[in-house]
Amino acid sequence: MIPEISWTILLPTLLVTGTGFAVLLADLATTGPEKDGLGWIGIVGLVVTAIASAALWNTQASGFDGTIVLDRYALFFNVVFCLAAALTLLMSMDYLGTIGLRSGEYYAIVLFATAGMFLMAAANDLIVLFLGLETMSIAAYVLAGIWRPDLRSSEAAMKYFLLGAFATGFLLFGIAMLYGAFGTTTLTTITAEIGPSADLQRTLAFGGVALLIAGFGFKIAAVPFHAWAPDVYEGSPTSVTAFMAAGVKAAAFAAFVRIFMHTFAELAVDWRPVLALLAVVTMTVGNLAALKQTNIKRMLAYSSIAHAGYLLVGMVAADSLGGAAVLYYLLAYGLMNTGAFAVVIALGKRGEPNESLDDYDSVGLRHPALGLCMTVFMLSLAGIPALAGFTGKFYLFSAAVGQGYAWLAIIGVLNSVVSMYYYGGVLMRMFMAEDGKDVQGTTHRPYLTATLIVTTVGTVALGIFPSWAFELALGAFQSLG
Amino acid sequence: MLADQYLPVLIMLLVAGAIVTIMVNAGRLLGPRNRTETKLDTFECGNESSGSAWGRFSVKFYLTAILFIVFDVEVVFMYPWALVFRDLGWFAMSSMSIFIGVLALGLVYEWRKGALEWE
Amino acid sequence: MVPATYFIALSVILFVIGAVGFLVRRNLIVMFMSIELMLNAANLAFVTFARQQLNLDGQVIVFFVMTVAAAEVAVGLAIIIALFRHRETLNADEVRMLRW
Amino acid sequence: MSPYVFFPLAATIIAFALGVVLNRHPIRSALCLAVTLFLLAVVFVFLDAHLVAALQIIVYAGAILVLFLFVIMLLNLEADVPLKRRRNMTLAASTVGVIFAAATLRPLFFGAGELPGIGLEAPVDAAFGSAEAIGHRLFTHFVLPFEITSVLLLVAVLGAVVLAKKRMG
Amino acid sequence: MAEKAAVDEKVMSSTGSAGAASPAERDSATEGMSPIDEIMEIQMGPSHPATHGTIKFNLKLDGEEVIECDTEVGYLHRGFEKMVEQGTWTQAIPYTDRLNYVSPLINNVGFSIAVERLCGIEVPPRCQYIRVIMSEVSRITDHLTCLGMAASEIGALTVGFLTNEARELLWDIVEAVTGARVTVSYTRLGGVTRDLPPDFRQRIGKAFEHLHALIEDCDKLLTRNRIFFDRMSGIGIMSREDAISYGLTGPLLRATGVSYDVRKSDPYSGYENFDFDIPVGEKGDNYDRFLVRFNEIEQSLRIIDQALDTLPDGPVRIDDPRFVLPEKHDVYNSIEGLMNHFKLIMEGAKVPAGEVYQAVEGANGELGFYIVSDGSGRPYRCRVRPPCFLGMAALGKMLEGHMIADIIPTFGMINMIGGECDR
Amino acid sequence: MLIDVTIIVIKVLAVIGLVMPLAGILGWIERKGSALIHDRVGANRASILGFSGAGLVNTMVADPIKFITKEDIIPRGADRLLHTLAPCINLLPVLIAFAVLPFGDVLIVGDREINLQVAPLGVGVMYLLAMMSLGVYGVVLGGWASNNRWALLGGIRGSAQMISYELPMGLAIVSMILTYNTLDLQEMARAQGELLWGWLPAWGILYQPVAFVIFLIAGIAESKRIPFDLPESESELISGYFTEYSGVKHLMFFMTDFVEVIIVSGMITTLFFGGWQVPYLSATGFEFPGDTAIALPHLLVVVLQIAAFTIKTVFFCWFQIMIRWTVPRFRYDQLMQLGWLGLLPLGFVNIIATALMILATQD
Amino acid sequence: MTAEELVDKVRSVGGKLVVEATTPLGDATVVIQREGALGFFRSLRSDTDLDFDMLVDLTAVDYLGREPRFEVVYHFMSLSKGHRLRVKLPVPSSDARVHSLTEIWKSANWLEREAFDMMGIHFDGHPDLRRILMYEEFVGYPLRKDYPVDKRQPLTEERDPIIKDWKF
Repeated sequence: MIPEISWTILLPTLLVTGTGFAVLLADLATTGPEKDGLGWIGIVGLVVTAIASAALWNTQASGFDGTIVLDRYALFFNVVFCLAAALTLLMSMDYLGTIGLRSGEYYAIVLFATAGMFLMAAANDLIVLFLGLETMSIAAYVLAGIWRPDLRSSEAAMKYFLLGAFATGFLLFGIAMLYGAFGTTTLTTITAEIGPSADLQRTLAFGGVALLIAGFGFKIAAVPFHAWAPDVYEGSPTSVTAFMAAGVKAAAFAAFVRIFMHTFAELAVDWRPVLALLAVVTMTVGNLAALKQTNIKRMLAYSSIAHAGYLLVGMVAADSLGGAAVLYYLLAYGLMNTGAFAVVIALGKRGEPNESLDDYDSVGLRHPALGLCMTVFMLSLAGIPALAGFTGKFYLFSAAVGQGYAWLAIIGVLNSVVSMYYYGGVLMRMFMAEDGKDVQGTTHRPYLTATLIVTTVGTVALGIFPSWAFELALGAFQSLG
Repeated sequence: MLADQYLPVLIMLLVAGAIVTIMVNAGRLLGPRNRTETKLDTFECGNESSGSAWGRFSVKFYLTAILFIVFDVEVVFMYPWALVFRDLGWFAMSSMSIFIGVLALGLVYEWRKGALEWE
Repeated sequence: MVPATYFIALSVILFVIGAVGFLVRRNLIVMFMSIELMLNAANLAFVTFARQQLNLDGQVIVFFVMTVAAAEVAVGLAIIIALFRHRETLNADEVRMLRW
Repeated sequence: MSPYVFFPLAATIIAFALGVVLNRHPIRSALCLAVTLFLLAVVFVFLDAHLVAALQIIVYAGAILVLFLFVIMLLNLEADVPLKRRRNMTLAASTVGVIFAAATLRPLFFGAGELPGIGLEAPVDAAFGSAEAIGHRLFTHFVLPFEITSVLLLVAVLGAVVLAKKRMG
Repeated sequence: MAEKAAVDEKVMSSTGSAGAASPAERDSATEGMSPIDEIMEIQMGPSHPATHGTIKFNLKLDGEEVIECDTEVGYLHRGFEKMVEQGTWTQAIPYTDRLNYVSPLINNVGFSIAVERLCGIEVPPRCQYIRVIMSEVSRITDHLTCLGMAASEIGALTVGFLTNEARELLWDIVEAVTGARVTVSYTRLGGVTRDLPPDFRQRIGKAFEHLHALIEDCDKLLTRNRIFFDRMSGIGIMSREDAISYGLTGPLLRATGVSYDVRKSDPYSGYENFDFDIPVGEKGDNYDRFLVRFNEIEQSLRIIDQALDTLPDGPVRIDDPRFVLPEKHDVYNSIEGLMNHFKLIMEGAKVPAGEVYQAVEGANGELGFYIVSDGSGRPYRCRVRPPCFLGMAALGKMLEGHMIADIIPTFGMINMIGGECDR
Repeated sequence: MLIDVTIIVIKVLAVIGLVMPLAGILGWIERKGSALIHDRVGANRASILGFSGAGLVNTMVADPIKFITKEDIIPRGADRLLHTLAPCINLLPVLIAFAVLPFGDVLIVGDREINLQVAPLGVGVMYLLAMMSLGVYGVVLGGWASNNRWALLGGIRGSAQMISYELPMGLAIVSMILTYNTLDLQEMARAQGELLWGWLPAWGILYQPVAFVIFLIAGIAESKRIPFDLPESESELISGYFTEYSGVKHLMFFMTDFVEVIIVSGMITTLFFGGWQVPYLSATGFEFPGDTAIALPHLLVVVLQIAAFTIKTVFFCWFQIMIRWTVPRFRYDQLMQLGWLGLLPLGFVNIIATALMILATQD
Repeated sequence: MTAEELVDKVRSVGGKLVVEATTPLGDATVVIQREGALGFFRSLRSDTDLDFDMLVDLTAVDYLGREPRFEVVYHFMSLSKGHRLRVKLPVPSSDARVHSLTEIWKSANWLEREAFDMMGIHFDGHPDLRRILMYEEFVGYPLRKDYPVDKRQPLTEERDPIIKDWKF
């Protein structure tokens, strides 16, 4: 009757949650404005968690009455989340001081959000998934609004929250439908029960799936559920934006992919066209809207929407290649996007965020190192060969082609071409434009430099040696069984 | 069974509702009605009414309410827990201890951050 | 005896009222209340299915939904307060970036 | 549940739910919501969810809505823009809503087959929906979600304080 | 300090001059916030249960916290100083009853002594002793009122009733001596209206016995009561320097540790003959004020005991027809008496031209009379220095950063008496 | 069926018919009792044909008549609907909360067993809590609907106070649930009929003294009386949330306070002091330790039980009134401090300690 | 220090400002000029021998028919030294203003407001010179000798008719 307690399964989650508690306690114990130490505690904890996850690579288990599993899929995502969170914390240590946000809770909340992501990736029960999602989302709402002096931050939090909660409503109702159809919320049981069945059960299941798509669509910012993304990305503190783009999106995809590509694989015939349509619309709208943006964060937000579209292409493929491609691309996207936001941070300072594209005129000439980093990220996001973004897209599109969705791949490629225009536009401004204003961030920022180095090297390395990471992703996806 | 349990509540509700309604209406019907300008003013210690009171109010009260919500939910989890406690023994004990511990951290946090100070 | 379908229908109607209310109303608090309505519709569905299948999971899930609702309310209203400190309106149209 | 009870009850619930959406003043909306939630608790009783019904009142009516009331009062919310002035949005959203409802309800009532499960007529034993039974399920099968809940609530506490406290000390 | 700065900033900005601090220096958590938010303006008084004596506070509240407290007095202003100028010197004495109507005898004594100084009158020793006794009785009634009201306003209603009962005992004595309970008008130029009743000692002994028991009950109910202590301690703190600068006297000043008492520093009416202590406090908070008043009751009882023990025999008035009305039978039976009576009543006693400032220790502090005479039968100018008026001036300062509930005990401990404050 | 309904109706009317006059009598106890404490006379004016009943006529007859015939004023600018609704919402939940309080064991008439409890709810004590938690509405709405600053301040204060003390109250109840292992109040009352070591009635107070203290304090705070009368603290907020109420609506707010006192006393009695249990009284009569037994007829036993419940309840009502006339009022921050940093952690610790004790004794 | 010594000391501190220094009935009294009086008051406070730390009372006397018509009268006390001093400051009716002492003694705030309210003396540099005992709408200065004692200035009128058509 009493469920078996398996500490191994929970170990990564426990580690990251424990780090969160440690940071919180440390924050309560310290009184001064200096909060860098908290960031370090967090980073150390995340690194330990990542190592622990890697060490558990060969474990495959489920526990707590089957509500949670530990498989390579979850572990792979754990590493991605750790990376995103650690990079966020690293750059925050410089960034928060710049904007005058001396809040120790920030670090703790990032860690709790990460814990929520872990649960989403490892959930084998819709309720665990739901609670993990909510833990992450609520933490993200708070993070978006944490810079209270800034009106945009509060508005971003408001918008993110309202639409997020709205999406939660859909998700929850979807779960209710699925519960009604299958009498359980455990994914493995649902997988077993799914198949030819009474009509009303199938209707309920359809309703549930549709509502889940809507719910996840909000979280991954797929068109037409994307309305919040640009405002929230623009308004939130930049480090939080990076975390949302790299972490939150990956977590949403982690759950999305597990449920649809594994649990509901039987129903793929039904949801594939829907996702394909979503992918097309998302890519296109995202890229086109990004073209006319004048604010770098908004531009990256639309670019992020477009990337959600690319990722959906991988899901449409609905086979292990597609799944692995999604995993791989999420890792790559996390690196390069975080890097891009780090550059944005590097150029801003207190009271002068320098987020308009005009501010980027001739920056590359004045700050060659930053310019180089930005070049790598922009090119990678655009999908220029030899960088991580390219290989990711290559895997995604080839998986789609392999499953007979060549038209989808073509649309994806066309979209990539469109995207080169605005990514390139930034680079043009940075290196070609003249007489820009002398944009300069605060000078001495070691943590930010470290972030840039890690992300740049990672982007390049993933691009040059993609197969190793892809093998891992493939292994991870195949562990779903 | 349902009727056993809840019919009395319904009857109680009806009777109490009737009493309340009668009381409110008795006041309206039996009381005099001599309304004057001053009488209809809101009471502001003898000063002329200075407009609507529906203004904004300190957030401190609101923080209390938030705290209440969170801990109310916590207490709510404890009722079923207390009933199954004897059956589940140490397992229930430890799971609730963790739960309380985490939220106690929240309480400590509130306290340290001054959200529990009303000065 | 009313079959479970009717309860589900009620739940769906409540859900739709909540969703439409969210879309048509401009007052942030009322929008928020509409979301609560949606969550409650889901709760009704859970409880109905639990009774329908004689399976207590649905009722336990309602526990969690309430918890989530409580947490959302706490944070959401905190955000509303933070926003309200900047500008004295809760009209979504007047919040600059909140047009959709 | 007898239809003579169900339909009036359902109609009242829907009426008050509409009241939440249609009332111009937020405080009236909140009170309508309170009534809706209270009546839902009654429905829960009919569905043999006794503990949940009590919780519905304690948590929703007694705590969550009080917080709503608090905020409405604290912020002195003025009445909202009348829906008339937003006719297009109202029409569009209502249409979508009606379509959605119709799409869902049609198979429910006219589709073939039955809802999975035993049905509401089936007798239940007295323990169903009681605190003991729910407690057993909650603290065995759902013990992990239960623990996650604590972290979720902790995040909520942190967030609320971070966002709403005037001066962080 | 930071707290205060933030408050200042808020107040400043709300009046239009936005804070000049550079963004970098301001606390990030408050920066950009609308500065006036959540301030509720509310008027407390004049018709409010706590503002006995009729007074009004214009409050700015942040939740429960008082941001600003502007005190408005004057609701009981009756033009005392103007009225005194209209009548003879003797006719002024009933007006002084209405100054601090809880301890009217002290006012009578103060006014009389001031005028007597102008006239160069030395009153007989028995009269001096009687004045001392009655002043101290009055002081006790005043302190009992103050403590009882303050306690009942913070919810300890029982104490309020007990002190009222104790006060009734004393007013019975006052009635026996003066013929009235509140509007006593007991003193005259050169003496008092009548001698003590013959059974005065027994009466006062009996009353004091009962009084002691009641005070002990109050002591038990309050002094060590945790809630009461928390409500009073640390509230309304006044530093010694501030208290002096605000011109506080009496228990308010003594609570800050300054051992200043007119009865010791400028003894009048023979106070130098008595042995008593001046209770002082340490922190200058409400609790100290409470204790000072409480202990002063003991000291007053001591003085009364000594005065009764050493009460000299003799007349209670001087024998000077220029100032003192003749005996009734003289008025009826002798022409001199009749004429003297007529002159004193119609023209008033002729007080030599000049000015004098005479302070006595009122229940609330230094009660001063600054009197200017132009030599006619009426006062030219009679200024009263009301101790609680200055106490009220300091109320805003005392309440800085406290909560709305703290207004009540702080105001209560100042013991504003409308008649004295507003005159 | 019909007879069942009739029995229920009779029980309902009996309970309400007992509670409402009891509220009036409490008013009398309050006035006369405080007069006793203060050495004064107290209510003595109103009389019927020269009969004043030591002031009872005042509180039971004259006061209601006066309140009802007073003008019912709704101030300009107030929310008229809510202004009228608020006192109703305030009074209603506390009245119907009595449904689950058992006031006696089973009454056997013929072959019919009548449970002396209006509604034998399975979730019993949670129903009570739910009703108590609804009490906030009346306060908050009354304060807000008046459109008066003092009322608003009182309303907000009151609601903050009530919700704050609901938590410790809930925690105290959780420890009682742990002790009795049931939610049903009737079963709790029955469980207290046992004897500890053969001679000591096993009342809840013996097992849970800390919970009793928490519950008592929280209960007084819930009924908003001194030292917790901050919402209406006369000298600060005039009358708090019902400043703008006159006539019978004022009476309703007033009554609610007394009814709350009664229900808190009833809960204290049921949870901690044996409910309707008379020491050593079983269903057949007294059974004293040492094998002395006095057989009693069934009806007398039931009457004794009901009397025991009533007396205990009235005793705790009186106890609360005593407290009210003895101590000063808290300040808002002290109140919150006590609730959040005093009672709440104490409640948690008590629960953990109770649980550990149970575990230790179970094995 | 006796009153005579005190007066001498004050005269030496005040110099030319002190017009007259006497000790009527034992009260040390000085009369000073208005110009430069603020400095004199400052030195009363700061002089270590005088150390007048408390402004006990401040009032004004209206000598109608005499010029200068008004006399502002200050009573000081030194708690540390235990002596008292009366300072009188004649001001003409055409220009009834003196400088405020609020910056030196906080008690001056309300006392000056009262003197302004009652006598119409203006205090330059006072932070908040409003009526204090009389109401805002009051016209004139009641304690002046030329203000008739029986003059009435009622503030409110009888009002409050019953509203007939009040809808419930």
